[in-house]
Amino acid sequence: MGSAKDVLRKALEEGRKKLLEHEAYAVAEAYGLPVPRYGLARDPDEAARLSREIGFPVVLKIVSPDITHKSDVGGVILDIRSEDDARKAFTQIIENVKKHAPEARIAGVLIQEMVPSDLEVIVGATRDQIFGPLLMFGLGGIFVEVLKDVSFRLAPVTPIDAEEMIKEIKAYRILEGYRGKPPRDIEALKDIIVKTSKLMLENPEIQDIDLNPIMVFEKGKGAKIADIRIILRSEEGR
Amino acid sequence: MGSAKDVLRKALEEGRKKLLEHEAYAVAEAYGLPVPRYGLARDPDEAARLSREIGFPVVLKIVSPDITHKSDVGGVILDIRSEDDARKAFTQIIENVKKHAPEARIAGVLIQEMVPSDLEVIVGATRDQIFGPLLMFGLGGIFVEVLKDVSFRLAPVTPIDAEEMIKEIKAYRILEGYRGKPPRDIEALKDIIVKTSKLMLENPEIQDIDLNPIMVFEKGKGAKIADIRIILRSEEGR
Amino acid sequence: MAGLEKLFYPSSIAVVGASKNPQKIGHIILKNLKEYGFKGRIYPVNPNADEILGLKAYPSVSAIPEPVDVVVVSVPAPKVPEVIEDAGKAGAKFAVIIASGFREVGNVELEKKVVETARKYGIRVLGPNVFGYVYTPSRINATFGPRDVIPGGVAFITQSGALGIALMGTTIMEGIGVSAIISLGNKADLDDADFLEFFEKDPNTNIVLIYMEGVSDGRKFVEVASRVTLKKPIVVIKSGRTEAGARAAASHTGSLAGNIAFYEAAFKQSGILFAKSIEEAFDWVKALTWNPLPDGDRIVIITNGGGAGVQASDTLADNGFLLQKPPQSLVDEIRKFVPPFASLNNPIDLTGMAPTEWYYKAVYAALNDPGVDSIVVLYCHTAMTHPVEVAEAIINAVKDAGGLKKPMTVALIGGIEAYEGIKKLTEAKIPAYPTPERAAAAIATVHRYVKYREYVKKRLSYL
Amino acid sequence: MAGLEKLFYPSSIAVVGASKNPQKIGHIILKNLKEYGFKGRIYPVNPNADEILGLKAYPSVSAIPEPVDVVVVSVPAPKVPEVIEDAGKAGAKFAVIIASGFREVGNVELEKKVVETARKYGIRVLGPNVFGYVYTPSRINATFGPRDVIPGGVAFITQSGALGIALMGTTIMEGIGVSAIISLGNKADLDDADFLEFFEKDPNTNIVLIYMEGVSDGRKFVEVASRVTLKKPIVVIKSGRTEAGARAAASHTGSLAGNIAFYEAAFKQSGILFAKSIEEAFDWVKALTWNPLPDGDRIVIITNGGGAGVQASDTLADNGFLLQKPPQSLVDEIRKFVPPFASLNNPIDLTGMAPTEWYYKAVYAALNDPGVDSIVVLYCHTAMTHPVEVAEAIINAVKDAGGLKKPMTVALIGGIEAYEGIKKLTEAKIPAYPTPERAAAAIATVHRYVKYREYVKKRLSYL
Ligand SMILES: CC(C)(COP(=O)(O)OP(=O)(O)OC[C@H]1O[C@@H](n2cnc3c(N)ncnc32)[C@H](O)[C@@H]1OP(=O)(O)O)[C@@H](O)C(=O)NCCC(=O)NCCS
Ligand SMILES: CC(C)(COP(=O)(O)OP(=O)(O)OC[C@H]1O[C@@H](n2cnc3c(N)ncnc32)[C@H](O)[C@@H]1OP(=O)(O)O)[C@@H](O)C(=O)NCCC(=O)NCCS
Ligand SMILES: [Ca+2]
Ligand SMILES: [Ca+2]
Repeated sequence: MGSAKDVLRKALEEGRKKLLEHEAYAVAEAYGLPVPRYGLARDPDEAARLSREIGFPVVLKIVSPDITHKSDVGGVILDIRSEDDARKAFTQIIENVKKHAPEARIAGVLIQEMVPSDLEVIVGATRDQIFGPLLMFGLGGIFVEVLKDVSFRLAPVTPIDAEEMIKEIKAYRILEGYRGKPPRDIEALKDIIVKTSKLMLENPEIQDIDLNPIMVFEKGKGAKIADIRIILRSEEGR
Repeated sequence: MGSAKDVLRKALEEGRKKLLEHEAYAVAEAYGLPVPRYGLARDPDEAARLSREIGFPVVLKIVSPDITHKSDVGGVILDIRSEDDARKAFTQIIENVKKHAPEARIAGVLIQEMVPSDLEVIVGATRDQIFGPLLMFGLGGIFVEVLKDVSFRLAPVTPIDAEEMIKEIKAYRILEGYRGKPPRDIEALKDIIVKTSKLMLENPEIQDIDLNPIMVFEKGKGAKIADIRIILRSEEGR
Repeated sequence: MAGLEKLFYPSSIAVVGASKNPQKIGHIILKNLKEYGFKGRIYPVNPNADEILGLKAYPSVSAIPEPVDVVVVSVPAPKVPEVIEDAGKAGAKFAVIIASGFREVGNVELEKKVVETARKYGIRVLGPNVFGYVYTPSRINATFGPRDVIPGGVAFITQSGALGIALMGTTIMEGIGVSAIISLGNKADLDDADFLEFFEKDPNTNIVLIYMEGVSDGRKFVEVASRVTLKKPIVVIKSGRTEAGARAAASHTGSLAGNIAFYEAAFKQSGILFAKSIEEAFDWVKALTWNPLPDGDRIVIITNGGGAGVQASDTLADNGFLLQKPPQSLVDEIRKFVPPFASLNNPIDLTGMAPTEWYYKAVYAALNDPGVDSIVVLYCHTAMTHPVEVAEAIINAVKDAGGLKKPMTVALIGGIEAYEGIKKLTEAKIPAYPTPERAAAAIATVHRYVKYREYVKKRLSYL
Repeated sequence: MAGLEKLFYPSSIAVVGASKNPQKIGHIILKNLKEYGFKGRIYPVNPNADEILGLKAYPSVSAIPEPVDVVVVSVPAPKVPEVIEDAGKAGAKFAVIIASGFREVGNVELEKKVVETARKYGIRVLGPNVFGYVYTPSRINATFGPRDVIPGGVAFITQSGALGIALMGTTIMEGIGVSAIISLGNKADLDDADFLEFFEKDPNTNIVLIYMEGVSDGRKFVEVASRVTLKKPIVVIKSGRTEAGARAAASHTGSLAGNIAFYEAAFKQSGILFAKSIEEAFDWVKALTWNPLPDGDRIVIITNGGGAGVQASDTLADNGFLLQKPPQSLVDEIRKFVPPFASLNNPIDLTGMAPTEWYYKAVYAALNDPGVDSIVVLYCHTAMTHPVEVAEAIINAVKDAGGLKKPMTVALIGGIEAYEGIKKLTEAKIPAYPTPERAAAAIATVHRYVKYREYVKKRLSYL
């Protein structure tokens, strides 16, 4: 947990409201959340080396405190399968970003294990004036965005709270599996929720956490976070 | 409508409970339902000719009164883009079927326009002892199969009934469109429902109709049936 | 198919199995018939008596000097076929068969025999296994239930016997006036659709309430019910609303447990108001039978307690109705007497200190304001006022405004005094309830009926 | 934080603003306090009088010869601070501030002043803007609502004034005995959590009912409520259940419209029974306060009408409870007297012809059968029996079985006689309702509480 506090302190000292992606992964990792293998590359060679260490395929994502929608500025390249391609992708990303967001400060390019596509879910956390830290769960994509099929629980979220909130969503039966698709690893999901709850409770500096998407594999094979955002509280006590 | 009656009569005379796929398309077409371009090929040359006339890409599907799950016996080949491939696919399908279902009687191979993938919905019809012919609607795949998110109306289903039953499903908002996906052609869907209702009412020989999936394109671009089943009533008045 | 006129406007009614023994059902039916005031001729039929309750008794229907329109049959099941045979020969038109012991206990043959015999003679059968029927315009109470049903506009059709006869008493206690009460029983011949056709045209009926276990011809039901909905609302309580309940119902009636989703579709397409409980159905019936229909959806809530106002707002939202700001004209009118901090955004909160007179003024103003389509009046019994006086103020406001020109429901929340106030409003035919949620749900249903009716009209125009 | 003992077990209560004028709230409060039988010392405080209602009056709290535990303040808002100052000097512990005109009308400063003055002297404040409070074990009725609240186990906490005071009357009419009634008003100091902590340990309270508009510290509420749930159920009516209602509520109370989904999460995690209407809440409270908890979920329905049985089955299914076949021992027992065709699969249908005695026998057998965890008794008023006699039969069966050893609810369906029967059962503290759905929903809630309690226990074991 010490490393989480360090990351948060650094960001606050630098006046940042948002953690950079690799910082967010570090904080999550410190709480035992299943993050993809990752590293921050500052040049094409480092990109190549990190991608070899992580193992192919990898994705490359721009890391900048000034960019929110990475894809919109050509800041994401998926499915890189060789060191050479990693070098090329690094260079391409820097070019794209310089073109579309010339003012953005660049911290580097995140090299991240490409999480295999599977059932997507979302786990979020926020801090409410009346209820304090709350966790949110829902299936990814249209289920949360369009159908608003989500459940909430107050932190601390215990394993049975996590189980209840997962079963509560209208689309729950999809997690149970169906013709051609075995059941998903609901235990791994519960674990993510419980740990995110702990992370929120122990770090009042954090205002919002967004784990979206989390890929959930079949029962016994776990789940893995594929993208992460952590927003910090502003001085005014937002 | 005369042609629909002819098709039905022929099937009943031959003692069949199920229409062959091209027959089902013919019946649907007679009622103005948006079917893909299709033709029945009895040899590889005919397959090539039909696929050229229909326009690439096409799909090829075995047509046999004895086969229900065409994919399971290797009886479906998708995305054929040339006459030569059409010939090869025809031969391949016949081989597959002869291997996996040697007893099956083969009427031919359906050459069908490959409907572009889009939002899938299901329109079904059945005959109930108390309520007579009924229409069913739902979004395709997991929405109907797993979440059982369906609506029903008794035939005759008028345009406003069709509108209501579409709006009634829990996942309706997906049809209205969302970030990155404009609204779907709900008018075309209503039209399919109304016409299927008419088809059921005017043909008491039919016990069930399954239009699954129907691809719904964006508003103004219509919808198209990609697969169809029509089951006839048995003598015992099932 | 002959109409039901002779059932509802008979010149004569015979009660077969009427008995001098006051414990017997036949006796109770005869007594109700006589005492409720049927003006036509009543014939007890019983070989064991010359006279029962002052009425000359006959040994058989055919012994009666004139053909009888309606024959109520209260003899045990095995004896019913011979009674029908005899009644048929005597030219009877309708047989109301009280006895149980037919298809509902597995005796399909006996029921078939009765129906065939009746058909031979052109007799229409109600039942068997019924508690009788009521038609207040003809002062007919041919049941063994409570005698003093209140005349009014509600036609109540019930497939359940014990529950139905108990609910006869509920209509009386709730002050709900009925035109008819029909016990359908086993529906061996006459069914819901037959009666709906009659009530569609019946000027004495302005709403139909059905306790339905199931129908056998769903298409016919939708067709007939749709026509009725164009003129008057239909409220249905569907027994076996869930799969578990449907299984229980099927074992109870011995009939097919139809797919509940199909019933719901049928209800939607015929514009039927589908009630999920007995209380809900009766609440709606009250609001629909005594109220006119609204011209629009501008519902205004008047309350003396913010909490009650929110409860009603929540309920309206559940029903798909969002409150709008009241018309400025109404706000200006009420601002003349309420404290300056009173919230008038809808709900209109007269505050807990509101005296009785403010209720009169607010209700009167709302009734007269053309920008208000319907009104929900909520009253919390506080020390300042008495519910009976508030009820009287509301009644006077309605009277002075020329009657209920727009729909209104009232909630009086409190103890025994509030209960007394509700009774007063009920006597004045203003729908009143003990909680804000029930009053709000009831007004919402009146609005919903208007939409359903428009829907059915539009739907039928396509056919 | 000092406890609330002196509020509930005071030696003395002063009523400031008590008046000889019977119209004034201060007078009504003094009268209720005296007549309801508070045994401690009661001090009217009013410079304009020497004596009110036979009690010696004082010009100020500090003029009273002893320190007073509770001071009820019924003077207009602007005068309240000086009264608190004086009470503080006199050593009072609690101030119950009746007056409105504080934060709820925008007067935040005045409310702050009152709280600061009270804090200076260590006085805890209830309110302002309340109708008072009740604690029946101490015979305290310090409200201007109805006097004759019935003593019993329900603690009713309400954030709504007018609605809350009206519901005081409802408890009386429904026969629901209360331990306490707390009007929270503006919650400037004491709030829901403070009272929950008291009621958690109060042996005189076996259930808490809350009418809640909102809370300010949701985490503390969940923490405290969870501990209460382990011992006794909490039923909450949440005003502003929908977005529209929440907006209305916020404008009414001037507070934050919290996210309703968060409230629902909080309720689930604290095992709270979340009622969607006032009627539902009171129905549940009755069933929970008079019943023991079930040992399992084998619910048995006993009815004399199939229709009523199906209505109850549907409602149980809605609540997540599916009926199982009754134990063979019970079936054998009942088969001894019912007709052979009677369906005993659950519901147990005694048939419409069932005499009163069969109800006694069936209920007695079910109470004694170890394979039955709870019972829903349904009765449709038919000509055969009288509801009051059936009520008495049920009461006798319970008595002869040694009391309500397992939870039971009853529905008596009918007219005025059924209403009388319900009153009889209520007097005997057997939860009774006019419809099968309400009886079924109430028993389901008793079962749900057991599950919720187990859940909270398990949840807390992780923390
Ligand atoms: C119909 C029913 C009430 C008859 O029961 P009952 O009155 O005890 O039957 P009885 O045999 O005594 O017959 C009634 C009278 O009719 C007389 N009777 C018998 N056969 C007769 C006939 N063919 N013609 C005329 N009278 C006849 C009997 O002599 C008797 O009169 P009495 O008392 O003067 O001797 C009973 O069989 C029954 O079905 N009960 C259940 C009804 C029910 O629940 N219906 C559904 C309600 S929802
Ligand atoms: C609190 C309230 C009831 C007082 O109204 P009121 O009784 O008309 O006020 P009055 O000014 O007459 O004061 C009451 C009595 O206290 C006396 N009084 C005034 N100041 C006093 C003081 N400092 N000490 C003692 N007595 C005092 C008055 O002289 C009067 O007595 P009297 O009739 O013998 O002359 C009123 O201001 C109010 O707020 N009403 C709304 C209450 C409410 O709705 N609460 C929420 C319920 S849910
Ligand atoms: Ca209030
Ligand atoms: Ca019945």
